[in-house]
Amino acid sequence: MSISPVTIVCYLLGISAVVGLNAVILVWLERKVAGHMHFRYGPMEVGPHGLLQTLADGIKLLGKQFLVPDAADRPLFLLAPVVSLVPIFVAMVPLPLGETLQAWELNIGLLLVVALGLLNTLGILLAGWGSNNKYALLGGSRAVAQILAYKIPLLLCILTIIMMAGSYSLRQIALAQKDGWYILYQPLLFIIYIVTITLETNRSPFDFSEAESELVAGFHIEYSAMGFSLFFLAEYSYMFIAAALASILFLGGWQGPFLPGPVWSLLKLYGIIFLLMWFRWTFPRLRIDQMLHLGWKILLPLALVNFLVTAGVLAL
Amino acid sequence: MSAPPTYSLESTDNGNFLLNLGPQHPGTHGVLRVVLQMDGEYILAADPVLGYGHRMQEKIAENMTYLQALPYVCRMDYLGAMSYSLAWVCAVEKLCSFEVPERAVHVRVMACELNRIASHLLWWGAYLLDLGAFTPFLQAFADREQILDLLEYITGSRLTYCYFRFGGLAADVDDVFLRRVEDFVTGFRQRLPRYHDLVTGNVIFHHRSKDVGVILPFEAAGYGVTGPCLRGSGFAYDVRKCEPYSGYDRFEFAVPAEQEGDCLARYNVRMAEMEQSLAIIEQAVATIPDGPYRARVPRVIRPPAGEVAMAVETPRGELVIFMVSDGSTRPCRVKFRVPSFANLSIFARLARGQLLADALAILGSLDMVIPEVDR
Amino acid sequence: MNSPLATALARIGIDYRPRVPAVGLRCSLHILPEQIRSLARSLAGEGFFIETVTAEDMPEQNRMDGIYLFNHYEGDMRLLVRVTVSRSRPHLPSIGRIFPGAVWHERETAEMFGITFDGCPDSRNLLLPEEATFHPLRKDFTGV
Amino acid sequence: MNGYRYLAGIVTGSVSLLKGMRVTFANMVSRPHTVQWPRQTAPLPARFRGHIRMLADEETGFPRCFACGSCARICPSACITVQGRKPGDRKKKVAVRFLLDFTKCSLCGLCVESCPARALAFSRDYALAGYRDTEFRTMDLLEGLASPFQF
Repeated sequence: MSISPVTIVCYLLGISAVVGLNAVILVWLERKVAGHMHFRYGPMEVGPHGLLQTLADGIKLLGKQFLVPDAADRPLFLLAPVVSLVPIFVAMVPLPLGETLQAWELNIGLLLVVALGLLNTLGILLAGWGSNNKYALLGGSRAVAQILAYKIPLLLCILTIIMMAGSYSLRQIALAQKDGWYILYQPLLFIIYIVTITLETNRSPFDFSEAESELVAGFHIEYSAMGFSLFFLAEYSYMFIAAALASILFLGGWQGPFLPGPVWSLLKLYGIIFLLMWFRWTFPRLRIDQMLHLGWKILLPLALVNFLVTAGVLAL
Repeated sequence: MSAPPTYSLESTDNGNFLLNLGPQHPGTHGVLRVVLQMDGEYILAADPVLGYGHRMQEKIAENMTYLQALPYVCRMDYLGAMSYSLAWVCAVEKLCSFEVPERAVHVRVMACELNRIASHLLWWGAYLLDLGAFTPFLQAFADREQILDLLEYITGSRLTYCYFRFGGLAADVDDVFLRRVEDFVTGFRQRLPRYHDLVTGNVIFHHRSKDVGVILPFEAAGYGVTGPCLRGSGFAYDVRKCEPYSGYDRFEFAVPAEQEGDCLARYNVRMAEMEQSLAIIEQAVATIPDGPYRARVPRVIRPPAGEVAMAVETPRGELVIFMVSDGSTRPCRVKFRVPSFANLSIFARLARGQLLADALAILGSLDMVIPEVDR
Repeated sequence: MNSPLATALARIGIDYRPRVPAVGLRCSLHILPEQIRSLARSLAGEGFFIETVTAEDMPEQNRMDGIYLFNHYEGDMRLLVRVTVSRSRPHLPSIGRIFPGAVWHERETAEMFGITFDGCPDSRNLLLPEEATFHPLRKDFTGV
Repeated sequence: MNGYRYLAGIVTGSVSLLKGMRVTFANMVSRPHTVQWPRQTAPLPARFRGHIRMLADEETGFPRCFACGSCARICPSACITVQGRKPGDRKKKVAVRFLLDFTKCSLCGLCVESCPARALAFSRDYALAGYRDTEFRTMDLLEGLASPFQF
């Protein structure tokens, strides 16, 4: 299979546009959701209802000085935000956002996305280690401590879906739900999945590596200017990917009546992202050991039982 | 036993490290610095370092006339400033044996209880902020704002009120204020269930606060813990009941207490206290008499020589103003026994062996105001 | 008569003479520095809590009083204890091992008045800067 | 039994979380409590304590202050400076200098209360801003008032 360089550049530009635009919208949305849940307005000044506020903030961040602490491990410190962000560009490749809106149909697309999702933790660890800051290090080590606790239930969720759809291809999985979304058959699995992606995207109530009130900003405490905004970009892009995956695995992807495919995709996707924001602005943070308890003693058994029951039903 | 903290900068070879919590850290609620010796996420020893906001309030008070010191007293605890003003004016009134008109007594109680609710609301939000939830903070602010509006309506100021005067009040209250207070009490009663829905029943909150930071009853006495922190450990000690001042014996209210002594118990005590404060306010509004709001007192306060200890239950605990007068226009010696100071002194004991996250939850649940600790 | 205060005082042989609590004090004592530890131990045994430790400087009489306030959680039993020490070389025994909360109060009193608390588990400055050697609450202190 | 408690815990826990989410959602669709300053402002109460200002005598337009200095004496922060002079034809002095050091003022209002001439009042300025601290270190309260000493 050969792809011309021009196509690759076009795809890269397209994906960059999605990543950038998504971050702009999500940051705005987050601030609006937070504002209204707090009886506030959120940003109102730049653009209509503050729509351009994120852009203004981004430009401000671009103009700031990027500080590298003297004691930091310079290569790792510089590498960390890149390691965090780059996998996203690859992970976006097999995501089908519409009937034809897909960069590359890959028969192991799901595996690719899940595997690349792991690299986010590496970025956090590098930042935590490279900053040479105790708060950052605690944040980084927390991220590593939690990875197993949520990845296994997450994989069990995905395995169940693969079993039902009989394919690793995201496109095929979405198409398999033509007659009924998987959320109708697997509501419990959907809940488990939502909890695990909240963990994966480091969102409250599981934002241990950031932990504003304990670790101040955790792994990115030492980052300023562009380094900080790259982490920000990465966080919101991971949310995008995780939500897109959820919409494909459980909500039938782009399929829906009346509206065109991509619109349905985005509606479902942003609905799930809104859910994550809703969590963040409602719940207190768990403690790290309680999160491990949740992962190993609640999510894992439930996902496993669900997997076995599904397997049994499918075998009959 | 409180041994001196045994951290040292050199002992990093066994994997321990020192963590500077503050003086600029959102979890310490002000310029408090806690030096933590950590083993991973576990705290081996904690050493609070105070004094970043030290202003020598006692010396200031000794160098001023009784009236001049009044505005300064509020500055210590800016969240419960009414109680501090009350303690100061009551101490001087006790020394000079001034009578306070009935109307002023009612307004004083009303203002102090409104201030207590405002303070507890802010604590409620800030505590949840320590636990990582943001919305409660601003939800509490929405209601606290109404209280501040009410207090601003009568005092002209939102935090450091300076409203009480020796023998009464600086200005009278009108019927509009009383109606608005009544409306607030009804409205806030209706909104309280939301607070319980959002936080009290929340399973994550339960896990984070139950069995965390247990203050044992005998420890409480050793450290002189008072206020809601003490009442969470099973003692129903409340100065308003034990040594009624400013007419508190005229109002019916309960002193809520819990047995467990953990963060959740302290939380529950404060939530119940807000309801009791509402009841007190309601009674005060219903029974407020007409009449003068300020007794005639000499223009220059010159109390007879003597000493007085005035205890007041502030939102954070027992405040004692110990004052020695030598018969001149300035106090000879003033000691502020502030509740946060004693409550914070137990923190090092509570934090030992805890996770960092729990230590911050404990610190938050003690509800200290750092300018009050530092004075 | 059988109040914890009377019991605690009787145990170390001090007469309990209650005062009219118009000034917020149930009882006011003037004792010797040697007695403070046994008094504190006796009070701790009866469930008293420490309110504060402070001092009062009286340069015209050339004396300095250590002041202790204790109270009981059953309420209205505030006990004021005064201990006179010499102004030139003030020393007081520490009760920090009996009431752990007293350590902070003693540290504060030590830095503010220059009173040495013998046997205090922690003798660093509390509110003043670490290296400060002045004692601001002494009456003759006029500034650094 | 333990298994039952385990499952019941999960269910009640989830229900409590949903309850919380209901509260935040209700918050979200309710009207915000904030105002968009400076386009909208919250009402100032009548007793609002801003910095002090000098009132003018209705008849003469001169400052009401007769420079007795009780405000300067009572001020805990010593931030008021008053000087007065006697105009030739009158018994009482009239203030010729009244400076407020607003950087030290704690807005306690004791000066207003102590003034025997009722010459001081609270202003309603709250959004004060300046380029240097001297603008507030010596605020001239007599500015804009007539004076019997102008020639």
